Amino acid sequence: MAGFNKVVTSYAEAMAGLEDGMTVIAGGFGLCGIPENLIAEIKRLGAKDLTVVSNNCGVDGFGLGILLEDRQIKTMIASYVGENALFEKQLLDGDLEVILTPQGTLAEKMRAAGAGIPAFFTATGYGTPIGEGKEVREFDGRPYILEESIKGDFAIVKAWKADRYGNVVYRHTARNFNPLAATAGKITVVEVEELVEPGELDPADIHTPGIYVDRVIKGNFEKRIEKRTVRSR
Amino acid sequence: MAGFNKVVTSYAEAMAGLEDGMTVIAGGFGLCGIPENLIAEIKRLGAKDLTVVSNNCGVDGFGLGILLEDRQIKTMIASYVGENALFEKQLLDGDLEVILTPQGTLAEKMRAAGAGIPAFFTATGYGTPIGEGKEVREFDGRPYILEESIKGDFAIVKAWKADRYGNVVYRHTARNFNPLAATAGKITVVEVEELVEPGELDPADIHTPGIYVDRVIKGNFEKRIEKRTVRSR
Amino acid sequence: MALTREQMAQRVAQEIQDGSYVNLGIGIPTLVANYIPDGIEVMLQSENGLLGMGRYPYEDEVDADMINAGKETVTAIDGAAIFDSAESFAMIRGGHVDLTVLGAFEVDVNGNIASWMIPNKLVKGMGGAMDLVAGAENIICTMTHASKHGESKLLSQCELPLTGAGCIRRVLTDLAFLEIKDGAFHLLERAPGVSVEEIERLTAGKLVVPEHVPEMQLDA
Amino acid sequence: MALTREQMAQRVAQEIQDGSYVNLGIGIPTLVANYIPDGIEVMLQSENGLLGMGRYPYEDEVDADMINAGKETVTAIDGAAIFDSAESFAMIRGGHVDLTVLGAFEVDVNGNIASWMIPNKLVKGMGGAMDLVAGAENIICTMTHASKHGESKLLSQCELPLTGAGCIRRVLTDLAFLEIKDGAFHLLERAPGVSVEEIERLTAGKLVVPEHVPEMQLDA
Repeated sequence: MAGFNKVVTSYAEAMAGLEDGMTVIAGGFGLCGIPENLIAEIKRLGAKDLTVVSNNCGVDGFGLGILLEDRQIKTMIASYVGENALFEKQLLDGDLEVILTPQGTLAEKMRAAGAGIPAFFTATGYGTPIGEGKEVREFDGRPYILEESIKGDFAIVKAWKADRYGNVVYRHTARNFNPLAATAGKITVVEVEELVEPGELDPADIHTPGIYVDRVIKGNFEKRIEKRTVRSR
Repeated sequence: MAGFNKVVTSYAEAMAGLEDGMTVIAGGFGLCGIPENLIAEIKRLGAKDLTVVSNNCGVDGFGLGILLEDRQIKTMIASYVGENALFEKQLLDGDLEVILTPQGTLAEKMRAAGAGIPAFFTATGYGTPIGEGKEVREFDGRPYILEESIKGDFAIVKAWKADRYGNVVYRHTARNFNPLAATAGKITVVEVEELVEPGELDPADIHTPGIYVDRVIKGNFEKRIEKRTVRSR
Repeated sequence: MALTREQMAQRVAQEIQDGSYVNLGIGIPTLVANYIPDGIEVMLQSENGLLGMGRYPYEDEVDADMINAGKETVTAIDGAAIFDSAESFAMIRGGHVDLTVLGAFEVDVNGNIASWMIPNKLVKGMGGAMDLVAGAENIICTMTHASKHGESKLLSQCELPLTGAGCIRRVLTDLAFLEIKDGAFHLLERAPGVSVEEIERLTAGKLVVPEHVPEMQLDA
Repeated sequence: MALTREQMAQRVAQEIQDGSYVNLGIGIPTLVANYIPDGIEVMLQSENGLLGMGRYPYEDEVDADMINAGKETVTAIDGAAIFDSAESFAMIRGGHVDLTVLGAFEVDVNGNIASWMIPNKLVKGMGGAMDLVAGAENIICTMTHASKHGESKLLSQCELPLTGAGCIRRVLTDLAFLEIKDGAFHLLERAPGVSVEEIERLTAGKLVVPEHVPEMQLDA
């Protein structure tokens, strides 16, 4: 490694080391803030039997949805899959294992993995199918269930700006799961809209410090909008 | 309540409701970023038998150290108390109960309290006196101990700027424990150097969103420096 | 007459208190934002990471990076804060949101709610709903009182997989406003023109009816 | 001759790899920053919430809000990040820091370390040390080999309350550089002019000595 220069210039380099059977954690919420080119590279590489961890699974033909087309995903860990017909079909046909996980629990599982916390208690899901088979314990008279962290072999992240040290900022609500995913990858790859020089980002407002980031690549993004709601003047 | 105006104009209002025996969580690291005027108000109010949760306990005559003078603190939960002679004396004399807690565990206990997580596993302290009497569990072959969250009746916080909604930013490393304390109080009081209008702080760079904050007060600060280290030109 | 979706939103909005943080679910709850009374300041939390959600954007303001939890393009008010999903659910799970309004398939007399799955038929996932019902002290559930076929959705015991156990206290349907306590639905108000008898007929769980059941007051 | 504190820092600095994130404890470890070899980029993590700690400030740069974990006034480099204590220890506990250098009262052949408390005598607290030793994969412990009275601090079993169990792999003393493995101290290097016999005499725990023990290479 040449000091802290984490910038790579090809998507092949960005995803180098991805193998069949790995776990990939992806940032994004719906189609907002998804690492669209890193996902496309996974499709190009053709890695199979992946476990993918992401709040959603994209839509038919875009985002993580494209990994369903060649059945690259074996197990999907997500909170919401409502916008994806191919997903629903593979699930109902039994071609895809799906572990539905409450959104807050999913976010916390990623954060916990990055923070060296192997498990935590939450009230979320107690008394529901999500709590079945999990340890229940009362604190202050209220029941909680034990949830374990999720670590990824890769984390794929979409951000706005990064410097070569891997310091990252996100834009608006495209932040969502991205900073959490970034902490949870053995190899964390961030694709950004803009590269800046170290010192250009205010130290107080770095959303993901470079210590979590292994590779940075500048990409071009379609940024598809899922539901264009407007008001007229 | 008049909408979201959380600004109060006197320290008496800021600390209204503090009672003997309560738990107070305080931000700050050493003397950096401590809510010095809120601490002074606690001294003025004379509340006794307090449990105080803070990384340090100030120094003799400044910061939380002044609450030792009239023995207002019954129990201190802290990670480091090395800079305080009166503290060490009260501890060795048995006048003060001290629960030493590893710094990272302390920070996480505050964060967990604010985040609805009653307990979490950490490797920190396993095999040491800190782990004694705590549940041990292995994850992936490594032992961890179970630590519970700490909630405060009050959280007292020092920040740089706030708007009337209670959105807060901190300055440099005066951030430290403050954002965590802010989430963990039943009543969270923030004293700031500057009040700004809503919209002046960039939404992407709010360090503590107003939802955690109950009262905001503008103060004047001494900001004492513990170890002035300089280099010469 | 049963309430329209807009009227349901209008009635829920009356429950919102000045200076409160509110999370509005997808569907009818989203409409509630349009009926917040004048003079009341409310901060809307959107669980994808936005506190202080504003109106929909004008055409030239639309930004793919600025959406709400329903994936709709939105704006932020002055004084908004944007954060990551872990922080967002720290707020929710930690009990910092004052009011949550969300839809359901079924609720029951013990405050259980089912809203995320119909076995072998519909699997969309729970999204943030399980965290919201576990974290909020104060939840209003909005739903139609019965299915199109006249089957009650207010039950003795939920039949579908639960979203949360024992967490719902208030239900607004198109026919009535009810409180859940002591193992029963307590009828608080009825929709204008809807009779107590109709509500009784369409409520499968135990219903407690006081002597006088006022009609809801809605603006024309 | 036993190493000076400065020489100890110098030797530790040789272990630092290009592009690594390093946390330096109070005392001798802090001095390590002065000896990082040219051409090597290191990012110093200070557990009070600073990644990219820089030099001490000039007099007119001193800022009460800009300190390190030793409570000293410092500066930040270009490309630094500042964050809260939970985030800081997420980095540490999560194993993202590449190297931790910290002092100790005692270490033993099983990699146990005691550094925070002497019962009935000294109670300063563990600060971040317990998290650091639990979180880092790679720790170098710096300490004097023995007390002023000649009592070894490299033991068969720590006698003081532990900071961490089984976590220390490398120890640099004023006399030697040692690796801990298989229940013994393995002598890697000796300080210039210090004999193997002296090290053996002052090491209470099991010591493995290879045939050839090189002297440390230090700049003059």
